Amino acid sequence: MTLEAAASLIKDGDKVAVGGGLCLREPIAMLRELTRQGRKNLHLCGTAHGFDVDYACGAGIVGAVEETHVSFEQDFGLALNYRRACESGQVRIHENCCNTIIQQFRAAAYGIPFMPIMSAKGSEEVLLHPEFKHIICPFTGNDLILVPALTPDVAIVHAQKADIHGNLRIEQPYVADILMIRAAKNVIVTAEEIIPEAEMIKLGPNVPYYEVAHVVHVPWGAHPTSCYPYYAYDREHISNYYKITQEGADAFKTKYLDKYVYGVKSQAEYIELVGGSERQKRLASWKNGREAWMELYNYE
Amino acid sequence: MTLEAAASLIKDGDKVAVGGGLCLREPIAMLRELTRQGRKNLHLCGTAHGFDVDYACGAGIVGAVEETHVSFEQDFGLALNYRRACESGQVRIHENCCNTIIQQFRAAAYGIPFMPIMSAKGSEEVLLHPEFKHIICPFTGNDLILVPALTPDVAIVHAQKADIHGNLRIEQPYVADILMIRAAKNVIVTAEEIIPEAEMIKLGPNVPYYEVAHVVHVPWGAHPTSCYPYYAYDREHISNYYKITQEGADAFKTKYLDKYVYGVKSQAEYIELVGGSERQKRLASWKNGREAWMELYNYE
Amino acid sequence: MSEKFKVTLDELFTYNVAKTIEDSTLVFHGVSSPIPMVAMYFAKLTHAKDMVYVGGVTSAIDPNPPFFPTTTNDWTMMQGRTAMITIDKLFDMAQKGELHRSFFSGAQVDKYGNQNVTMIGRPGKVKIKLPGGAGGCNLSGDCINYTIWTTRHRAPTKGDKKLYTLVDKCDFVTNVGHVTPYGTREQLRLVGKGPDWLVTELGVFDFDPETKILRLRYLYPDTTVEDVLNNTQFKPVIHPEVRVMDLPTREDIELMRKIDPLNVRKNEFPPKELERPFFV
Amino acid sequence: MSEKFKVTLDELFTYNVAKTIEDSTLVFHGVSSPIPMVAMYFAKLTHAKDMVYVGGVTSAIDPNPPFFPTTTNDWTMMQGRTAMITIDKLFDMAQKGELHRSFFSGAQVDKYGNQNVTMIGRPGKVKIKLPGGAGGCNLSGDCINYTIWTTRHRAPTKGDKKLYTLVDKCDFVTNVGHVTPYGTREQLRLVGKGPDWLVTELGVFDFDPETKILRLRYLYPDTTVEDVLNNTQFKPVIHPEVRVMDLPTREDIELMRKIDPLNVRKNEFPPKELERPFFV
Repeated sequence: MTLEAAASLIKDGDKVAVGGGLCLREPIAMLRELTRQGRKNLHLCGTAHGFDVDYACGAGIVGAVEETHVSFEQDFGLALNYRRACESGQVRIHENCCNTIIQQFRAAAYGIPFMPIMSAKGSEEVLLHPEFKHIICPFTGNDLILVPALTPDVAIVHAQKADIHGNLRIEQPYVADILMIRAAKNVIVTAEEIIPEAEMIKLGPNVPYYEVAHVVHVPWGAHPTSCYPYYAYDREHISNYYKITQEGADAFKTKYLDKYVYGVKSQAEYIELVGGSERQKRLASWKNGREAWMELYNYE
Repeated sequence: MTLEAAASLIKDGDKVAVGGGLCLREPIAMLRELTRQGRKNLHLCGTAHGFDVDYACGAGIVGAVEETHVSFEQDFGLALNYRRACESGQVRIHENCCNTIIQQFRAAAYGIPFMPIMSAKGSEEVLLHPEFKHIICPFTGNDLILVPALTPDVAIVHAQKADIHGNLRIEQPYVADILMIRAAKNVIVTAEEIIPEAEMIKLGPNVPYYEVAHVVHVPWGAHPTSCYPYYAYDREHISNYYKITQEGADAFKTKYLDKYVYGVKSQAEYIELVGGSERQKRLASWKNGREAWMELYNYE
Repeated sequence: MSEKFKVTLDELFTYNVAKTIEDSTLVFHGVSSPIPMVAMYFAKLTHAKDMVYVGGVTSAIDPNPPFFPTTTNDWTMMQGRTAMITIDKLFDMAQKGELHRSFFSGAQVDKYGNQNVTMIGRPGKVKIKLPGGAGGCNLSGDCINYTIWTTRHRAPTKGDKKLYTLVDKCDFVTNVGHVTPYGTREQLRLVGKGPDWLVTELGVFDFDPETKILRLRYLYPDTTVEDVLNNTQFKPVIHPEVRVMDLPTREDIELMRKIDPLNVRKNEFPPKELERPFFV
Repeated sequence: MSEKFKVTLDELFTYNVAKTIEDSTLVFHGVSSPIPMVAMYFAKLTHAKDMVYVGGVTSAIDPNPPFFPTTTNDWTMMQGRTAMITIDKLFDMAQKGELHRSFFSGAQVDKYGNQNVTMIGRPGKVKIKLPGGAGGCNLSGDCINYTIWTTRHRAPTKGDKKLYTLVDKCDFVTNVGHVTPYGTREQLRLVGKGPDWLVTELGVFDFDPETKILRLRYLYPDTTVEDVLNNTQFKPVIHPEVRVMDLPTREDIELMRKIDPLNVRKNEFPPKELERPFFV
């Protein structure tokens, strides 16, 4: 299946669980394709994220965000596209907390209507979730919050390895990906590598084929976030991206979207645009030892 | 730590989660040691079991059974020591169902008072569990059974490999062991092999050291159940055992307990008694291919 | 091939169980299940090649067992697998409505398909402690459909009474059929739709859509409606087109013998039943 | 060594955070946490060798990171580990009461230790959308104790008013301190006992056992009680024995610089603060 065809299965308004987290293994090629296809009003959900959600907010494809954190951490700071989208009201804020949303994914994965949690009491995050219920625990008498199953319409995940049947080998950290896959109605995977079934079986898939609806081969599908062992995160690209977001929404459109998204027709073109084989070699150089690895975080 | 010292940490009346299941990786050496120490009234819990529970009922160390199934499957049939203990009232019957008890272990492992389940409604197994509660689900209006956290006082597990810090490498099938370990207050592991920490780290432990209180090196600690890849299950020993149980409780004491439990002072002596290195070689012969493996199930 | 080929009851029986499995479904068997073990692998190799085959208690996905062992929790059942899952995940899948079929048996099966694997007698007055249902109590509620099998339909006479397996009412309901002591499946809002087939050594049943009572569909070449009625405590519905079952081919049987060289499928039968002669 | 050894604020600060970690405890840091990252590994290598070190968002157990990266979800944080767990399991451990310490910050921290990482403004009237608490809302309830840190205690003046980080009342409570808008921790029956330390660039606080209000315990060599009061919107309790903090040794600082060659710990500070001269 092509990336175009896979992306076309995601509909305006869908609740989309986004794999990876922060700087790691985010399905960015899929988000770019959704942008080119003009998708609108996606409801993103997941744990602690960064580039993906900020990008998608800047690209205008998002209507609601139910993540637990969106930033470039202390490396660059606040996620500016995300901020603008939240502050303008373009994006509805359903901020969640990591364990809460994990329990909501668990409930969906387990086929039960809710999970009870011990925390979140006292926090105002519950104000952003009128769907939560309280009960008095019939066993302990404690006040408990019941958080409902969160069933994404689709989970989009970038995996290191897949075979053509959909067996996946995702490397640690899994973040919430394996859980999201079990929770979602539909699972679309971009994979860095497609390997023969026999090799997959030898490695031992951690997601079995019948849980995955579609697999697309997309090398560098997580760039500019990392997809170890293939590539570290592209701090130079992200630094440039961040500077553009500092210039405002219009600059983001003309300097980033027009160039890196609308300006390319394929993943191969994108790879060339962001530096081609030279860049690929550089981001794989973390394997050459501590100094080389540090250098990738130290380019400025 | 010695097996004697480890077993002495388990108290009369303790709720004990027993690892492995049916014919596989059951902590039998630990149960023999508990017998020698005269432990009484243990409350065993777990999923589908066989030799272990039947043995422990015959040895008189059990007061209640909260397993989901106890038998020798179609190989030999009903577990006769277990039957006698249940039918005489010596053992209280808290029979459970696999998903129910898994959810109860999950609740304990997750630190929550209960889990909701969708099933068990309509079954009379709930009559054996007055501790279960019903609620009307505030999300769906469905009648749900809430099953409380089941927190074993101790989990006893036989692992393939451990290091001295308590990192474990348990091979598939895990049965409920990894979950029980997370649910229990205290975890005592007998290990087929103690390996150096560096080797364990290379393999990747699936239970980290801080979850395990005590590790004891007990080769053939699961015999006569299997502990692959070291040994298949000892069908000949179990066949002999089964014939003795058919003769009644007294025969079981004189012909089995006096010989294999009270009559040996150490695991080394036990191994000699059940056939020594010849037997060890035979039960390892499953590795020699299909014919050799079949032979182990076909000795009669 | 015009020569007659002799087959045994266990083979016809296992074939009947295999035929309850549809292609492209996700299927699991539990403990103490030699016949479902063989039937599932047989189905996967014949008419249900796209079945997701959860190889029993080890929860291996699509194994190719070198032979079937006398227990369900053995490394043989993990050989040649595609992937491993864990049992907790298997139960999640069932609870989520993703497990299409499983297989349950019972010392008693009642007219609505409830099964007793817990005790003859009642709590506090246990006459015979049975092994227990393992996952059956949950899975009989959760999996979309399931096949019941028993090799002990034929009711022996003890003194002046017959000891039925197919009883009007179970002493104790472990696994739930269509109408339970606490209501119908619909009233209970269970996830699954309940048992749809019962295979015995005397016949093959489905359920009457109206009454939800077991309905005789197929006979063996050597059994009659009367045999069935004589060995059943309740009065089953008789399908208007009840007939002898479709028989396997010689190739089917040769395949079955090849995949089950230890003949574990025969372990479930009283020896006398295995003497019944059949030819295909 | 009698010569004076120059150290910087980030080093004293990180040392203070490290000292809140007791030996033989299980400790985790979340996202956006350069200082806790360095402090935890420093503690593990010095006074807390038997600490179970959950290496941040990757959930590696006892890693030996070759250096600290500028993000918490990087393979550097998995190097040299003993084992891996998954984040859902980490949260289970917390909910079960097994996580002894974590570290949280906030754009606002109020007198009871509540923190705001969600928004300046209120739902529907968001002035500044902050990044969100990640696991903080849950973990601040569940983990036994936690350390709050902020490098922005010093309140800048904007027009005629001061912009406080240590506020009387948070605009929005994300992570829970001792007294929340919905009651005390005891009333809410939370699993954990709440924050026990706050480290800022002006001082180190614990909580007054009676009032549960932040209590100044230690000053930096260059700060005074007045500095603290001038930069705090509420009136903190002043410990009767408030004094200058214990300083690290030269060896401590050399170790810290060695394990953090990219100086990620400095990223959290306004550049001017890093010019404050300290000597040990």
